[in-house]
Amino acid sequence: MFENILIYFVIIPLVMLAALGLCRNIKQIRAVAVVGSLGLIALSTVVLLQYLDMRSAIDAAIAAGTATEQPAMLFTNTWTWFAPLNIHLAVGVDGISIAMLMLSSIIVFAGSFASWTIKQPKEFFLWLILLSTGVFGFFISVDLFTMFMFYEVALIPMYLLIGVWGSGKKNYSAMKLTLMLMGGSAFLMLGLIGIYYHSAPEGGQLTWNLLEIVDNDAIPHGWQQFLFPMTFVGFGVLGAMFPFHTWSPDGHASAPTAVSMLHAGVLMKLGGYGCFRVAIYTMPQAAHELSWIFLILTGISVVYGAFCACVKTDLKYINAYSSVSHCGLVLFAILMLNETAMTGAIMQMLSHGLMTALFFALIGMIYGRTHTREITEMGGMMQIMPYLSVCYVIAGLASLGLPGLSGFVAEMTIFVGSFQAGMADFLAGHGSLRLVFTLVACCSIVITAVYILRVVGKLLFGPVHDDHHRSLTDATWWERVSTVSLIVCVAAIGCFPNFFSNLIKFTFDPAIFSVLGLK
Amino acid sequence: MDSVGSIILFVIVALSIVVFSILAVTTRKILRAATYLLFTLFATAVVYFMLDYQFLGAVQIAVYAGGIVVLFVFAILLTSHPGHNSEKLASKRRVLGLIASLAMLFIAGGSLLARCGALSVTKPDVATPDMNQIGTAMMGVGEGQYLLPFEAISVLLLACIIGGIVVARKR
Amino acid sequence: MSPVIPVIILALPLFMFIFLGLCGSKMKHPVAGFLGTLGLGVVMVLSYYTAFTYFFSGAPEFISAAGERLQCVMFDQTWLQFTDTLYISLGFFLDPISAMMLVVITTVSFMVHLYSLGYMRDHHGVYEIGFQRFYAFLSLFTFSMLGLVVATNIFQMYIFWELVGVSSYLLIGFYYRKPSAVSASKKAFIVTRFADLGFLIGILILSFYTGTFDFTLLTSAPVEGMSGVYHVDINTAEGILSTFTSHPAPVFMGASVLTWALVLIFMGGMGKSAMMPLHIWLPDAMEGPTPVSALIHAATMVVAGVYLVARLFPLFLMEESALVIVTVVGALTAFYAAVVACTQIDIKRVLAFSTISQIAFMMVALGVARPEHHESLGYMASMFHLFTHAMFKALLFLGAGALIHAIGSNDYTAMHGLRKHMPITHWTFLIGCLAIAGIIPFSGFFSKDEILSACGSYSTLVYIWMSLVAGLTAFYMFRLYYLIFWWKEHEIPAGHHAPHDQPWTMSLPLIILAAISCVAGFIPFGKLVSWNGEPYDFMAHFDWGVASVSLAVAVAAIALATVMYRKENALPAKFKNALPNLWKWAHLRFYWDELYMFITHKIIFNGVCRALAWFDRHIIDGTMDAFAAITHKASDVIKPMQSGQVQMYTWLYVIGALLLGGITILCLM
Amino acid sequence: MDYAQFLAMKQEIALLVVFLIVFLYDLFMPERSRRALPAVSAVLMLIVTAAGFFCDYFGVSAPTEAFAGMYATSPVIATIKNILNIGMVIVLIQSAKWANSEGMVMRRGEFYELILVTLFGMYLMISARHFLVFVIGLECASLPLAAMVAFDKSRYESHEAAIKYILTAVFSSAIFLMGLSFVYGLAGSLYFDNIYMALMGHNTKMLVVALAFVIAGIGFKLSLVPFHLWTADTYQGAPTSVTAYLSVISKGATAFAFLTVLAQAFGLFYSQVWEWMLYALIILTITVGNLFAIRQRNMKRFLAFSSISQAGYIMLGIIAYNALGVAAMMFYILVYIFSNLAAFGVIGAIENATGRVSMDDYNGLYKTNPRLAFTMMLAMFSLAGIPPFAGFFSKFFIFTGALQAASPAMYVLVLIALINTIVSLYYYLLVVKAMFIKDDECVIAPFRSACSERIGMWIAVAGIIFLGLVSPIYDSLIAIAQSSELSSFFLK
Amino acid sequence: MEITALYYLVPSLIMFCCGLYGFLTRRNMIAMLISLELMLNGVDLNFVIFNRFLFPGQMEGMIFTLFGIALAAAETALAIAIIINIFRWVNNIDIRELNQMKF
Repeated sequence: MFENILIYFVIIPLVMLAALGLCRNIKQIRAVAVVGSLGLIALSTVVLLQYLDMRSAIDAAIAAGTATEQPAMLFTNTWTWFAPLNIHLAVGVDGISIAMLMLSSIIVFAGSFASWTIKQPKEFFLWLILLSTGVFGFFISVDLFTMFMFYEVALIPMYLLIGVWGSGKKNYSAMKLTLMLMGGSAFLMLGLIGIYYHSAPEGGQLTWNLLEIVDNDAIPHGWQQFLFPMTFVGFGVLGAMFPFHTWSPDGHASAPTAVSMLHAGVLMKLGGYGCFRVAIYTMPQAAHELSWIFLILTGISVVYGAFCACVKTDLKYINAYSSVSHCGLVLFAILMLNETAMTGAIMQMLSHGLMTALFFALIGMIYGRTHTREITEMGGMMQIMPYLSVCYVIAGLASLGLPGLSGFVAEMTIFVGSFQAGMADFLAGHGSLRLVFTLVACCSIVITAVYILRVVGKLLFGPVHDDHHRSLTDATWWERVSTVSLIVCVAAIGCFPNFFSNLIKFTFDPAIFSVLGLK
Repeated sequence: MDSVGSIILFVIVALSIVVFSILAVTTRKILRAATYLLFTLFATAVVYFMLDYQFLGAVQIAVYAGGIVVLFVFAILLTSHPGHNSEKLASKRRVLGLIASLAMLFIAGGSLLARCGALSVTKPDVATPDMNQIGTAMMGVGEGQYLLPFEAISVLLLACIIGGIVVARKR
Repeated sequence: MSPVIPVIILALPLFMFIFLGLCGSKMKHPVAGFLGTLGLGVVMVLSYYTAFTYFFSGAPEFISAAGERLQCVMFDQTWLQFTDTLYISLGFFLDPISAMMLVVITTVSFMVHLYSLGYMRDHHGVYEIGFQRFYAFLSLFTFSMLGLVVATNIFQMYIFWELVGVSSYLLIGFYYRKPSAVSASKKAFIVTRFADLGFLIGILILSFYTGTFDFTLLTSAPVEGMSGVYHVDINTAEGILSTFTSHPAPVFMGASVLTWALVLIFMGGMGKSAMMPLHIWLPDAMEGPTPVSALIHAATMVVAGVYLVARLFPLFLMEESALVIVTVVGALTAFYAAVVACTQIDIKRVLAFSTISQIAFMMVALGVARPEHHESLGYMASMFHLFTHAMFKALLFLGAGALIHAIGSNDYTAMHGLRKHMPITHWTFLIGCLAIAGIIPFSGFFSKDEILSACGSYSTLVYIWMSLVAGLTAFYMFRLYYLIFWWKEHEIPAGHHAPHDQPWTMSLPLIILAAISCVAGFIPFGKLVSWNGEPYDFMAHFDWGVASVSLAVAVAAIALATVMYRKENALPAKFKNALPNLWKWAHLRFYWDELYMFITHKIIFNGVCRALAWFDRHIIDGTMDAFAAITHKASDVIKPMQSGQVQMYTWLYVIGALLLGGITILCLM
Repeated sequence: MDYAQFLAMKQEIALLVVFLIVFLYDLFMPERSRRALPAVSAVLMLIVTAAGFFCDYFGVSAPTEAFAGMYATSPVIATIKNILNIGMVIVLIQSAKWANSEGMVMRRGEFYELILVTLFGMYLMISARHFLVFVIGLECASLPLAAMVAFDKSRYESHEAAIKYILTAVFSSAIFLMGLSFVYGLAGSLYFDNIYMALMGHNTKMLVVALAFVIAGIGFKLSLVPFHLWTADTYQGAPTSVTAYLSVISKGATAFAFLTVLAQAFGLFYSQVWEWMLYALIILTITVGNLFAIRQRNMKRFLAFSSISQAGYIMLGIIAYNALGVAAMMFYILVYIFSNLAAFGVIGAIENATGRVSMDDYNGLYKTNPRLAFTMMLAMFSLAGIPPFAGFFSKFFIFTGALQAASPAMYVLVLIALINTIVSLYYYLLVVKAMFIKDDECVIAPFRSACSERIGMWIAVAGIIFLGLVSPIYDSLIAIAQSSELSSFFLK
Repeated sequence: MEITALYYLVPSLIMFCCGLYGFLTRRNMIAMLISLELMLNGVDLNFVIFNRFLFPGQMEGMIFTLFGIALAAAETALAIAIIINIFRWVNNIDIRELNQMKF
């Protein structure tokens, strides 16, 4: 079991949990959190490097004629769990999962630093690490059952994290968030079990393994029509798809810093990743036929979230609505069923994960000092806490798509891909829905600029609004570590997008596209 | 073709069952209710006799009429206050009770009527089990023999005795 | 030529930005300023070397044997691959206009760097807060602008297009403590962002049909025998036209798809170049430090739109209607801006409107350029005017900066009669005014004259219209000049120094730019820059008729200005009272800002955003909450079931059992 | 006369032996050693349980019948009895403190005797293949419970609960017997197998009515809506140990017996009649149970409604009507026993220490009694079906079993059930919220719970954590279910 | 005229329904128990009738009735014990006043 490197993504958090149990003071807790998350970063880096090596080795083998094709996933391994139901603990990664794993480990790292001085640290980190166990487990799983299990493992600690360490109307928000997300997973569970029962042709061995399901390609058409919406909505709720996004503003607003970071940065990605990996991967025909419904919904999400963000005055609300908009773009792009757009979607997940985590980290730090998140009650922060303000500007610029930062490359990939898909549809006489919504989604770049600059202008620039704020201090070293690690990643994606794009793109299973006749 | 006598007897018994049942549940005086219950039970025993189940009829009289009703009477005397022995019924409850019991009558009776073909049989002229057979059945383990229930109910009765004592005991 | 120098040209400013951005605050002010200036100086030298090599070395990759100037891709690195054919690369594209722009950008930028060393400190020598940041941003801007002009593909251009937008945002908002600066910077960014939306969609359309972003594949053909070397080829553009027309849906809403694409791309240009109706941000952008206005909002960034159209000129030639739109937009903007400029009080605003007007001139010149009229004289004229305008407008702005620095106010009402106190500023400013007014032999005369003759050969109407605008230009510039430097000087309050000329760091750039404005007109521009690379002998086409008319118009306008504003008199007031509404409308810029405020605030913000936010909180979220409320309500409704009454329990029990049976029976029947 | 047939009833006999030992121990031992009665009974039950697991009950490896088909046992039946035994052990352990408390000493022995007899009744219900045995088992499992509910003599609620319970119980048994008499009238026999054969071809209204009454009668014990109304009052009033016992053991046993009756006596009418009856009942049960649970403040009452809706989920295993469903149901019952007993363990500990049972009393519990709060939280999460706790697995498997049928109606049913899990999550989280998030002036002071209570909770917590993750448990259940005699009914 | 099973079933059913009515309406708990006895008695009668008329060859119904009587006795005894207990507490056996626990 332990020879597979991926399993350590679960083991490390579990070891961290055990170590936390032994901790006696805050220093030890911090040490556990930092060492553990560093370990996760190291692990994901090792996996990345090995992955690239293996891919190129297989490429070479193909060239030499000793191999025929690239496997869809590497590091695959399965261990039987519930044999009668054919449930396995099946792991495997492709470029997308690796990207997500790296994202998660970085955000966990940054989140640990962002919650340096949290009260009740032991419990806090306990839940936080349990949450990340779920996240990592989700990304390495290729078995629908374990995937779903980890998915829910990741959801529930949110309740306590928000409820105990949150602020504002935390009880309401925590409950709403938990219930809505679990509501999504109710649909999801139905969809997944349905997939299981149609995963093999008549008489074949039913399976939960994604790769086998895709290989079998046995889900009858009628069932796809039913199961696709179930799974897509199920994951879509976590992806903040309109109209199931309302947990997001309240939830984020009430959550403590690190939780907002992890939730917006990683958990919401579970939604997008799941939509792609489960809904579309296994049921491409239905995805093709029914995508219009969800295209409309996600297309609305994109602009709707952005418009709503324009009028909010609470920093977290603004960012939460902005997340609705950006995550809407992820789902939107996935539904384009076009390689470029999907690549863009994954990049957008990375990008949004990082920058929104950065945003929430900064908001948390500002809130920790000023004890307000109302932009109307703040102003001129640039004079008071220049470091945080500059980081905020950088995050804002990333969010509004400044070239050189991650948002731009992701959005542009999405727009180019969606436009191609839309025009192809349009010219083939399949209606102009994709095209129209691509253009609508493009408009978000303007609206995003509006709300980002509005915040930056009101919060950071201008005269100091409240003289009490003048005595506040700038970032501490741990806050700097947290933000710098995120900024570096944002810039790395923005400056060297091709590396990430290739990493992601390489692993798309061409089978999907050939089914759809799209490639 | 039944004899007129048996028809008359049946009518009387049936009527008394019906009438005393109704009286038992409508009378205001609780002691009277117990009395009417006794009459009903007697009438039921008569039915058992009519159906040639003498043993059953005897048990009915002995256990039910003799045992249970006496128990009731004791309980009534234990729990009743002088002059407090009549009760008033809320009309709403009565309507609800009537609805439920009429619905029960309608549905259960209807479902029986739906099988009226099979049920329209006269009493077959076969011998009913005598005491000997009953005794064997109670002690046997074969098909149609009831040793297991017999033993089981003994456990149940034991438990009920224990339970009854514990509950009724003052401390 | 090795690609090392181009790489350094791009990398050095970027490095300076990162270096100054990260370490600047730890440095002393002068060190940061000096490092920035030094870096830019090196870039300037390298750019000069590159441009000089391009134009004059005669190397085969730069000029063909027939004397045709070629386009050379110095390097091209894939940056982001979308599909097999569609990819963004970052490269360095050398052709006549990009070489010319290299010179313009680095020159003006260097002047501004130098100038700012003096400008960004007060009279006591104390540096502005954020001085280092200022230099970092200047470097960022220079990097972005250079990247923009040397883009090998339209997406690279878009990338740097965004970057200059952000640099502009940061620099306009440099005085971030001032709410007006903050809102101006926001406005600038959002308006241009809106335009960029059009640009982006245009790119998407174009790239979908053509399958490429590369300029070389859109407008040029490779030169045989050399890799990375191309020449402008109208056949390529025609091929693209036929790609568009042969697609199943060549027409969309009455215009061809190519027109749509080009117009949308031009929309991006309109935003950056402040063409009507997207011009509103530029006047406000004057909230930035004056050197920034000189660099970004006069000389370089705002001409990016012109540059964009010029870059895609062969494609624009394919669609007459697109060029007509360019012409019309340019002509209207030119006139509008000129009229408004006549009424402004803030000297930077006057210059800003003048900039809009002059850029519109360039747009018109491109719009009227046709190969059949003087070998597309307009194209060359536009580029020429871009060049000369950059120099004299930078000069004017820097001069204005010197004035503002001396007086501490932007209003000419606070100035008056400064010619004695500030002779260097006065003379250089005068040269700038003469140049922009088009007085021979200053540079503006030549470039404007070429534009007018290009208009003339295209259409008489445009010619007359643009001549009128040229006259207005001369009028408002000299109005400004007289109001600043003549009139009766103000009393100097006790304890204050009289205004005086600035230190050499500020004066030297003025003098250099003035010198260039004097002589630039004599550069044989047609030999260097033309739409298809073939040298063009301007003098052979020189139309003395046009030249003399324009000169006469300019002189007349100057004379009128002299009469009205030479010294304080009643004429302006009379004029104003004669046409009160016109004056008021012009002064308030024809209420464009109010219109925008109405649309953005009243309609979009209040009407859409607030409505949506309300909808979200109350309808969508309300629905979700309603689920919870309904559940609670349902719980209340069924509460009586659990009444505590055994008889009711059993009643329900019986009814339940009977219903269970009854309904099943009914269903079975 | 072959009295050796009694030897087929190994589990029952083992239980009766335990009963006898307890009885005699209580009768003849001096008062001081009688304090050890809880421990004695728990150890004895533990031995019985262990024997069940490790000795396979001396060979119940194949279906066996006795008394001419009146009684049956088989691996699946033996397993479900074992599962009940486990729960019983925990209940016995947890009840020790209460049983030895001041007011209970007088009735301590009777408590253990009665509880063992009720378990015996449940055994009979499960093993019965004749309705007479079934009825006796049913009564045996309900009547002594009424006495147990009334055990808390010092509390008025206990008596009210008892009278409500016994009146409803007797009433429901009357209805049940009415239905049974109809069945008898149709089939002429009370043997399940004979009924199954005799009813072939019949599909009369009488049968439907009879089935409705039978379902109502058993539904009473399972607390299916609308036959559930006694549940909350009784749970609230009864002593906590009895409530725990009622909510898990009684329910689990009845659920399985229900399946046996439906499959073996009325299996022919699955798709025509009782599938739809159960369909309606499940929806009602889950929904109404949840709706009432939302508004409860008393923890025991709260868990009563929670257990009502849990019963609905258990019924999904019956309506699935396949081996997966049976396995899932057994697993569900097992997990449910552990989760609910963990919750009742905490409630009992707190009640014994402070006498407080309101959810508001739990505010801020985590600050003072973190371990209790944690145990409670695990129980709540497990009941709500949150991974990685066992409840998640049991829910998932029971849905998987239900959906094997693949009929649209089943998908709708499962969807409704799933949506209800959200509601249930809401109220389970309310408890978590009270303990972890809320704060109060009069927080329950820190206290140390009795050793027995701690052992009980530790066992329950271990079960919550490991039952799901350790797959062989479920694997073996499914193997047993697939090989069981019930499987032959599913195929028909 | 012949007296068929159906005729016999009529009084038994009415007895059952009367018991039901009484159980649902009487306030006195003992009266409720009396009604319950009526119901159980009706059921017993049913068994016997079915046995005698339809399946005369065997005696399952009769035996069932026999056991049923025993069960009824046990139930009644226990119920009365509890009722007496209640009476000791509240000095009253009105079922409607036993509603402290509700909702």
